[in-house]
This record gives sequence, C-alpha cells and structure tokens, in this order.
Amino acid sequence: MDLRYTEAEERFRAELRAWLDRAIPLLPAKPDRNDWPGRRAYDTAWQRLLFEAGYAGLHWSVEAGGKGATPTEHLIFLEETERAGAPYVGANFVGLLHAGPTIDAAGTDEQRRRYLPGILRGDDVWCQGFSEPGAGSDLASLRTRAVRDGDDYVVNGSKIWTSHAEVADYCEMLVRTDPDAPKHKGITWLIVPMDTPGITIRPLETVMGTSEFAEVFFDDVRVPVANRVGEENDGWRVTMVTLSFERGTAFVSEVVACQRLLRELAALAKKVTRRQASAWDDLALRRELGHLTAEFEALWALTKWNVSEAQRSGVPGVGGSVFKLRFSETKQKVYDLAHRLLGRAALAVDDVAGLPSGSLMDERLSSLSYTIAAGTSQIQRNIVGERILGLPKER
Amino acid sequence: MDLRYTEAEERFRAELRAWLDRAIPLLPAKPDRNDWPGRRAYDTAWQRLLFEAGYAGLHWSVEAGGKGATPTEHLIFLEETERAGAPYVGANFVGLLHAGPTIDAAGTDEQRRRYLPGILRGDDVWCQGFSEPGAGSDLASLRTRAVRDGDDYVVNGSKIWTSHAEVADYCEMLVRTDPDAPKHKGITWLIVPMDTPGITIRPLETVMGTSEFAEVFFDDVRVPVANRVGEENDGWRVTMVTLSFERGTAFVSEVVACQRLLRELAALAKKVTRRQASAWDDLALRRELGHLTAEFEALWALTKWNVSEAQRSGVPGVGGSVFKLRFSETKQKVYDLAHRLLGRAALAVDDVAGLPSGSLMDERLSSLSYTIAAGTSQIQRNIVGERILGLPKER
Amino acid sequence: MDFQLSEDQRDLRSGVREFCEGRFGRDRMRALLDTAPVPGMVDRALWRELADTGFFSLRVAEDAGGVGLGVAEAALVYEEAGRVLLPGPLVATHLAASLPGEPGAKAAAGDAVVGLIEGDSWPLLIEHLDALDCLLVLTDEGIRRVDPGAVRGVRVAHPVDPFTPVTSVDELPVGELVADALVADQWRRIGAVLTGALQLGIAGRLTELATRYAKEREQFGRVIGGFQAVKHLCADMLVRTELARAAVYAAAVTLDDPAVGDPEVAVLTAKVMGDDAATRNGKDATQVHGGMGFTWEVDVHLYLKRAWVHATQFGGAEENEEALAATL
Amino acid sequence: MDFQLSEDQRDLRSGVREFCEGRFGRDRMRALLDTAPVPGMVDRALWRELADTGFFSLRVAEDAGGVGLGVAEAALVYEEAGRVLLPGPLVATHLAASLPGEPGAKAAAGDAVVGLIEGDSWPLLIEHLDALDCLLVLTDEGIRRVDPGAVRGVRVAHPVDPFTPVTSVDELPVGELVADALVADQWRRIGAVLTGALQLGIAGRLTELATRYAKEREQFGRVIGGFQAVKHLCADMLVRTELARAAVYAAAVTLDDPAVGDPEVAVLTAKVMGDDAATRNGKDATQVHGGMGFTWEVDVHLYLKRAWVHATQFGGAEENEEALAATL
Repeated sequence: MDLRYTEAEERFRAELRAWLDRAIPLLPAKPDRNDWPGRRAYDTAWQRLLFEAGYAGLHWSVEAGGKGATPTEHLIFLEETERAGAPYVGANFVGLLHAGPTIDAAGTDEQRRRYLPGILRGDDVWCQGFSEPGAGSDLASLRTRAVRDGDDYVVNGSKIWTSHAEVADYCEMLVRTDPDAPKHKGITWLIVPMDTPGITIRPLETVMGTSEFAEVFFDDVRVPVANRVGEENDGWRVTMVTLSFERGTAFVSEVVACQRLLRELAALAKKVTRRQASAWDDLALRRELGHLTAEFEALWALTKWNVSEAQRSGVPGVGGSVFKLRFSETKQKVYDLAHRLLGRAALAVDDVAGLPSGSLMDERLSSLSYTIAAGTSQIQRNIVGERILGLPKER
Repeated sequence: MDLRYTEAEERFRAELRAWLDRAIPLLPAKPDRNDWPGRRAYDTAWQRLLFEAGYAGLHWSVEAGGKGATPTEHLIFLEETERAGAPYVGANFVGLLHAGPTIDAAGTDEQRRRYLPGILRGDDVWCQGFSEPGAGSDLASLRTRAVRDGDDYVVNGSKIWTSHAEVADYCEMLVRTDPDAPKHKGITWLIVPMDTPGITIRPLETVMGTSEFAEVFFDDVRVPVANRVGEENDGWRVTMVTLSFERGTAFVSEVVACQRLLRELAALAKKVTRRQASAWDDLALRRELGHLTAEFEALWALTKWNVSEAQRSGVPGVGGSVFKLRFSETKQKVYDLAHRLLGRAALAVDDVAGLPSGSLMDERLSSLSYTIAAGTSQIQRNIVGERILGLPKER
Repeated sequence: MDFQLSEDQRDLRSGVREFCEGRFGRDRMRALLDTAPVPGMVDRALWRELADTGFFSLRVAEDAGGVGLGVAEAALVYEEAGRVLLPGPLVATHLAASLPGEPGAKAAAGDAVVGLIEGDSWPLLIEHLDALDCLLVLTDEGIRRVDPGAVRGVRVAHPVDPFTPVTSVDELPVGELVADALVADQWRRIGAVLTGALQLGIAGRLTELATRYAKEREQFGRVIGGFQAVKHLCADMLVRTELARAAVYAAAVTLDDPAVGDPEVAVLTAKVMGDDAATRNGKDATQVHGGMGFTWEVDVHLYLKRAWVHATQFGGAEENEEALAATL
Repeated sequence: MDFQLSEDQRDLRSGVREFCEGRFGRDRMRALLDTAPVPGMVDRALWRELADTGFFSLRVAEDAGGVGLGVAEAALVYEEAGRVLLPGPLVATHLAASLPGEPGAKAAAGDAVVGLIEGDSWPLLIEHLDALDCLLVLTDEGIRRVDPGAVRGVRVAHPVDPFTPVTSVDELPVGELVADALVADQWRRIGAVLTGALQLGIAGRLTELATRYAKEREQFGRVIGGFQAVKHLCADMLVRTELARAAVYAAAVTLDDPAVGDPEVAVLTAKVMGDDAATRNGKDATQVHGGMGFTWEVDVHLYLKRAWVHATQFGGAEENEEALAATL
C-alpha cells in the first residue's frame, strides 16, 4: 500500500499546476446559469484550451486521440483543476465521459474518425437520451421506438433528464428496436444529430427554478443506420461497457470541493452568532463538522483505493455503488448542516446579512437530487446487496 | 378533545393511590433475577394482593370475573402502579393479557369456569407457545403438529421464546392440525398443562447472560380435545381476537418509566465530569435529551389518543404498529445515549465509580431486542405501509 | 378523558377542509405562484374569505364578535391550512385578532394583514412585508406595533419558499407597546402550536402525496410501493405524522386547559415534533418521487420549502430541544 | 501511488488469517469463554503463539530481533485479530514491544502481557489487570511503568464484554517514567490506528455473519436476504466496512510515511470510522438475526460488545470528532 506519488506523477502534477496558474486567469467571466449558449461557449472554450495544452481526453486511449493517462494521473488532473477553480467539464461531460468512450470501444473506424476529434477539441457538444418518463430506475424498460426503414431508423418517443439538449450537436441515445425481445435484448445505441427534423426540446424546471434538464421529444426522426454504434439490439451491452469506463474517478472533484466546503462552514460558524454565542461554541455543531471531516477523509482514501484498483486491473472494481451511496448521503448531510447553521437566513436563496445563503441554499436544494440522480440510494443498496454480497435478487 | 379525567376517573385514581401507598411497603424483597420460583412467588403474591383489593382483571369483562374497567381506567392503573414502583405483571402476563382474554372470548363456559379464576387470583401461571425456531416473523408458518387420537391431540414439535416456562402451570399454544390447508387455516389453539409427560424445557441464554426465555420441546404430548379453545383449524382467528384486546395500553408502564429515566439521565449528566467539564455543559447531549423528552411526551399523548379511540369504538385502532415502531426505536436511542454518557464505565454491567452502569448497561443490552421482539421494526413498517396506507403486499 | 375529536370538531374540520380545497385548490395555488403573483404573496380576496370563515376570529370571544372557540379548534383549522399550503402570515394575523380595539378588530375581519417577528432574531428577515398593514414585534417587555411602511430593508430576490417573500432588515423602528410581556409569552406559545399545526398538515399531505405516487408509479413491472425500500419510507412518514398529530393536539388542549399537563413541555413538544415530521417527510416524499420529486411541477418541493420556513418560526428545533432539556 | 495490498502484504494477511482461524477458531473461542476461562482472559500459551507469529515484534527493527515491518502491516494483522475476536491487550503489548531493553524484549517475545491506560481517564477501569505483567500509563509527560501487583481495585463482576475483564481503580501508583511525551503521542496514534484495525476486522466479520444468516434463514417462503429491508441493512454494513477499511489503511500508511498526508487527521478518521463501522454493524447484524441475535449462542453480541470496548480506547468518537473539527 503506497500513497506516495511516483516521480512521473509528481512531474505531471507540477506541470499541470504551472499550466493552470497561467490558464485560469485568462478565463472569461462565468456566464449566467440560465444562459445556455453562453455556458456552451465557456465550457467548450475551456475544452479547447485543454486540447491545446495537451490535456484533452487525458484518460482516453491514444488511438482515440487521448493521452492514455493512468487512473492516478486522471485523479491528479481532477484534483488539481478543482483546487485551481478551473471550470467543470460541464457541456463536455457526455462527449468526454460517455459518448466518446463508447464510440471508441464499440464504434467503427469511420465513426471514431468522424466524432471523436470534435469532442476532444471542444467543437461538438453531446447530450444523453437514455432515461424516459416511464423508465428511470428501471432504465432497460425504455420504450422509445426505432423502426428500420431502408437505410434509416425512424425514431418515436421521448427522453427526459437531458442536460444541454438546447445547445448540443449530438445525442447519444438508447432506443428499442425489438419490442418482443426480453427488455435488455431489444435495445440499440444510436448517434442522433440534434438538428434532425422532428426533435422538440422542452425545458424541465427543477425545484431550484432552473432548467438544468430538458425533455426531448422524437417525432418520426430519421437516423441513418450508419449512426448505429454496435450491433442492432446490442445497445445495452454497449452501454454497460461505457459505464465501466469510469475507473474510480467519478467523484474526485466533488470530494475535493466538499473538503473545501467544510473548511468554509467552519469559518462561517466562527463568524455567526446565534443566541448570544458563536456558533462555533456549539459543541454539537463542531462534532458534526468533525464527523463529516472524517467521512470525506475516508471517502478520499476510498477514492485512491478504487483508482489504484482500476489502475492495477484495468477495470474498475465493484466499489462504484459503495462510494456513490455513502458520498451522496454524506454530501446531503453537509448541506443539511449548512442549512441549520444559516438559521433564518435559510429563508433566502440570496446572500443576506453578509452570510453566503445564496450559494448554500441553492446547493441545499440541489442536494435533494444526490440520492436520486444516477441511481437512487435504494437502487445502489440493491446493487451492493446483490452484486457484492450475493443476496438474492428482487422477485 | 378532552384530556381532563372525569370525576369517576379521578376517584378511581385517588383510591388506587391510597391503596398503593398501603400495599407497596408490605411487599417482600425482590427476588434475584435468576430465581424463577422466587419470581413466580413474588409476582403471584402481588396478583393475589390485587385480587383481594379488587384490582385483578381490571380490564376483563365482569362475566369473566374482571372489573369491566374502561381503557382509561386501565391506563390510570398502569400509570399509577408504575409511578408507585409496584411490581410488573411479570409471571402473570400471559394469563392476564393473552390466555385469559382468549378463553373468555372463544372458550366454553366450562373452560371459563376452570381456568379464569386461577389467573385472577394469582394461583396459576401461564406461558406462551406460539413462536418456533422456524416461525418468527412468519408466525403462521409454525410446524408443531397435533394429531387427533381419540379424545386427545398428540403434540410433537418445539416452541421458542417462552418466558416463565419453568414455573408455568399451563401453556397457551398454537399447533398445526391440518398441514395441507393454507398456512393460516390449519392452526388450532390448545391449553396444555405443563406437567403433561413429554414436555422438556431448555433455558435459552440471552446476550445479557440471563435466561428470560426457554425452548420447550413436545414429544408425543397428549392434550385432551377438551383443552381446545375455539374450533379445530380456527386457531389463527382465535389468536387475532386476543391480539386486538390490547386497547392502546400496552406500553403505558414503559412510557412512564422512560420519562423517569430521562430525568435520571439529566441528573446523572449534571453529576458526571467528562474531559474537565460537566456532561450537562455538553450542548449536544442536552439537545438529545430534549429531543427524547419531546418524543416521549408525544408518545404519551399518542397513548391517550389510542386509548380514547379504543374507549369510543370498543376496538383498538390500527395505531398499535405505529406506536410500537416509534417507541421501540426511541427507547433504544435513550439507552444509546445512556451508554455514551457512561464513557468508560460502559465497560461494566455493574455500578462503578458511583455511576449506575449496572442497570443502564443491562438495559442497554436488553434494548437490542426492542426492535425485534413482538414483531420486528421491518414487519411493523410492512404493517403500517400495507394495512394503513394500502400499499401492495410483498409478493 | 376523551382525547378524540368531538362531533363539533369533526364538523369543523370537514367544513374547513371543504373550504380550503374549494377556495385554494391546486389550480389556484399554482396560478398564484406562476401566473398571478400578488404583493407579498397575500391574495386580499382570499384573505377576506378566510376571515369570513373565522380563521382569524376563531378564538375571539363571541360577545366580541368572534367564534369563541379554543386553541384546539384553531389547531384543527391550521392543520387544514397547512394541507393546502395557504400562504400569508396566518398565525400572526390570528394572534393579532385578540388585540383590543381597532387593530384586533381589523385583523379579525380580514381587513388587515398582520406580520409578527421576534425582535432579537438575527438575521432580521420579515415575511410578506409588502403585504402587511401592521407589523408586531415580540420583545422582552411585550409586543410592539410598527408601521410596515417605515421599515427599511432589501427585498430578497429569491426566497426559498416562493410563497413566502422575505425582506432583509437592518433595524426596526421602535414602535409603540401594545401588549405586555405576559401576552407576548402567551402568543409565543399559541403561535408555536398553530405553526406546529401547519407543519402537521404539511406532513400529512406529504404522506398522501408520496403514498399516492408509490401506488401509481411502476418500475420493474410493479408499483414501487410494493418494494420495501419505498413502502418503509412511506410508513415512516405516516408514523411521524401521527406522532406530530398527538403532540400538536395535546398541546392545543393543554393551552385551553392548563390543568391537564405542563403547557411549556407540551408546546415545545408540539413544535419540535411538527417541524421534524414536516421537514423529514418533505425529504422522504422527494425521494419516493425520484426524479419527479426534483421538478418544479410536482408539489412536493413547495411543501418542503414551506416546512423549512415554519421550522424557523416560534423557535427552531435546537433551541426548543434545549428548552425541553432544561425542564428535566 | 498504488493504494492496494502488495504481494507481500497479501501473503501476510492470508498467513495471519490462516493462523487465527486455526489457533483461535470458534470452538476455542467458545471454550475459553464457557468452559476454560483463565485469569484476565489471557491464554498464555496462545499469547506466546501470537508472539511467535510476530504479533508484537512486527514493527521492531530486524536488527533488534523484530520483523521490521510498518504500521500498514500491523494494521492488516490486527484486522485479522479483530475478525476472530482474539482477546487480551494486543495493542498495548504490541506498543510495549518497541520499548528499549528488557521490558520491550519480553513484550515482543510474548513473555509479558502488557496493559495500557490513559492516566487521566475517568472512571479509571483497567482491562485484563489479572493477567498483566506490566501496566503502562499514558500521561502528559510521557509513559509511566507501574507494577500491576501494586494496583488496588475492585474487579467488576460483570464486564460488558466477557472477554475483557475490567478492574475499577481509584488511584494508580505513580510508577517510573519509561518514555517521553513524544513517544506517548506516537503510541496514541499507532494505538488508535491498530484499534481501528481491530474494529475494521469486527465490522467485516459482522457483515459476513449477517449476510450468511440472511442467505440461510427463510421466512414467508423465501430467504430473508431477498427482502429489501434486510438486504439494505447488509448493504449498509458493507459500505461502512469499506469506508473504515480505506480510512484505517490510509492512516497506517500515513504513519509509515507522514509525507503522504496529515497524520493527525488520518489517525482520527481511522478511529472514528472504525468505531462507527463496528458498533453500527453490531446493531444491524443483531437486527438481521432477529430473535437469534438476542441469544448468547450466536456470536454477534460478542463482536458488538468488543466493539463497544474498543470504542472507548484511544479516544471516543466525541472527542475525536471535536479534535477533527479543530483541524478545520
């Protein structure tokens, strides 16, 4: 067990830091949260900077145009960019983390040539069309139909929880091509250009009053068969390959961010007076902050454990659900604590009385989704119980 | 909504208090916990005192020899006896709360005449043979067989979690008389004299190192058909009738005891010094005690709600599982707090350094069973979800 | 003892429920939010209808033009208000209706919208300021009356509960004393119980919303309420609601008849259990709804946000728990 | 970075597991408890076997007759000890083996059973006193050595963990200083991590016991592990164990190579997460076992009781959490 980074890793980190020191100050002002074209431009500009500096597709294979970096280097990259306050992957998320790796793993040479460079350069933005109103936790029950008609598939149905739909160039999409097969066996993976006629986008307002997601409706949308990745009806397997591409690094930025947040909350507690005493004098609050410090220190250690396991074996362990389960519930606890610390200031999702209630309450609302999005905690517990502990499946 | 007791109720309480003031000082010393004959003698002597004072079978019908008291009077009785430090129902529990009411409700006149007076007078002690090693949460899957042979049933099988088995005169018992019927339909309710040949008792040691329970083995035990209560194969229904006899008072003594315990823990916290400060200075501990105070105040209010509902309708509401679920988990939290308050003294189930670690840690161990015994919290949540909220049953 | 609703109380409850669902059903609630917001989020017409139904004059003596009922009945009414998310300073105006003279009479009649604030709270945030005709301030010496027009502050652009606009204020005008410290303390108690009743209504409604969704939504070939993980969330919501109900009703009855218990303990318990039930049920109802629970169009978040607001009114959980510990 | 077990570490772990299961299997564990208890619950023969395997001399330099390994390897060994419930002052004797001269040599060789206590703890309860050859006391100025025979106290008749007899002591003899405050602090850290490792072993074993029972026990026509309510309890146990594992291993590695992290934070985290995993898993494993979990014959309670004992050693959760907050 060795937590010491190799010389090569330390060199990688030093060079990255030096570059970040130069690059970050050049960033334009952050766009407004509801300015989708502005966000696209900001996120893809950052991707272009990364591309020019040689950091684009760090974890992609060299053949795909990436750097073939190790999981540890990827961890260092995510840790350092987060610490430096660099932009999140944002609009590039689906392309870099899902669609790109899937095309690399299961696409044709032609598909790789056509789609991968645009992702790496920040030219193209991708969105995801997997979930449907009737298929959430039970994703494989999706019903959006694709019927073969000559050299095209004709797609009808709707997708939900699609981020960046309004500004995306392509959609990676799961459709049902064989309604008579068992549910996992009749699904196909398609690339759908978002400017294809018949696509309608409706923003989906969240509890925060924002439109982070959209519903996307498909009405006789014609998609060339050439846009199919993998075999017809083999889309479920194609997707699973991509999901295993994550290599333990999925929450690196968030763990680093939470550790910083705990320090900020401690500073805030020292500043806030509640009922004639500093909030920091409140032993209960301090203990809770201390416990959360332990949780994130342990989650950080577990991240390194999972990354090292992926690095050794080439495939990630079963630890993803373990991590996701604990991380999402613990992060919720942080914002619950922040909420209580704010007292009456929690009535505002804007800063009041010099308190950072704006960002904290916004995240507090957002935190409601942690235990739901990307697999509810209930589903994660099923996965841990069944796949790791070998308990019988639900009947 | 009226929480004021009627004049009659207040008179009942005053007379009871006056009697308790006279009776309690006459009690002999409490027997040792493992002295079962001593405990039987102590508990039945108390029952005899109650009988002579006119308090035996308070909640039983007048026809059964009881007092036909209202649920509110029963609540007052349990509250006052607990406050006065009177003995618990102890060895008389099964007779007074289960077997007696069942015989009254479903037995023959002959059975009523024969068995009920002994229970009321404290002459006879009953035990319960319901659960089996293979039938816990799923009680109706019990497999102890009773086969008709002339005027007898011949019983073979084993029962578990039987309290007072060693000193009981009779056992109320559920046996399977029709193994081919659906599981709830082939069960019969029997009265089994504990001196019948073929019964073997094996004490079952608990995590506390005590023998509160026993396993009871039945080897060709002949039970007269005349000892059957209700019809053959109708035992499940017979049992359900009794279970509904509780009228919201099941946990009255325990709620009163928990409220006293919270005051004792507060006093203890004021006495204990931890890391150079009084434990009472610990805001987290005080808040926790305050929250538990609210919990038990609410549980006490809910008790009165349920008792009043039973008094109005004659049958208890569906609130039993609601109450049991919250009460058992909350009482566990009290002992968890006590455990933490004791610090290193929690290493002893004996008093050390002037701290009451003996009784607190003994109860702490006992508290592990609260969420298991008499229906696990998991089963209670099923009941609440299915019977109250109407959610679909487990498949 | 008969701790169940009397026939009159049952009639009152069903009448108020009918009124609330009829006059502030989901459509009107959504319309007020999305299409026709009004200053301070208090709909004056609705406010008068509430007054006509006796929301504010409920505890005012009959010979003073009120309904002459007790805190118990008020709790039943406010539980129903919580169930339909009625907005506005309901509790404050109800309390103000008991003031002598014109201020009380106007509050009782629904002619005045009255706000209430603890003078030493920090940060000083006033709910519904733009709608107020009168602002009352609870202080150590009693209740002070302040002209809302003289209050200088900054309206918060994004209140956490869209139905509860708030204004951040640095300092309040001193105002004139209109009631003494004893009255202020009594108001704090009744206010805590009625706010607990609002939370009870929210908690109960959230249980219904989650249970209904759990019976409708199918995944893996069956309704999700058949899965223990979901069923048990719903069961816990019901348990919290019933505990809060017992606590709130008992506290209300105890304020009407202090001989039946310890009013201080009962009131603190009602608020603690009400806050706990409403806020936790909000979290669990969101979880039961899955992704839909994170959308604006499903009502769950509106209930949760209101519960968060009420949890800061008339004592938060932490201070109430400390006060309860002090009674041991 | 390669935060996975090296081949040597995997071999060490499997060797120790084989040893522990062979020499202190369930039968011997139960026999020591029920039929052949020994003074202070330390089986001298077993103690020497442990010493021969390197339990105590593991971190002693090779040229001083030890194995010359680090805290990381010691953590792996102590995790295995926790899995089989090895009794006795294992951590204290391991720490004592690093003392210079005869005291260290005897501890390393298994010729001395060494106890350790924080001098200012209250109430003063000493584990395994009847078995001790040497008692070390951690104080502000360093480590003091006390003759166990000179310690006057009352043996507790019913220790919560039957494998951990305790003696209640009013006052300790002063003893002689054998190490300075720096060593004492280093012992506190290593002791916390190795105790965390014991807790990790307990947490992992409890997960196995509960999962195994959930796969065997049938109710309602299926194994109970198929019900989400039980399955999810088991899943939570596994998650706690894996978090504790990462925390304990990381702290051990950080003590061996302080440049890779903040040793104080890492150590406090290891103990907090180890205590949390072991004690909560004990509760949940009991629940999964239902009635059987409340019986003496099922091992779950023995693990839970040991977890409770370890949770009081080298800092309880509350003080460790406060110390962690102070690092923010």
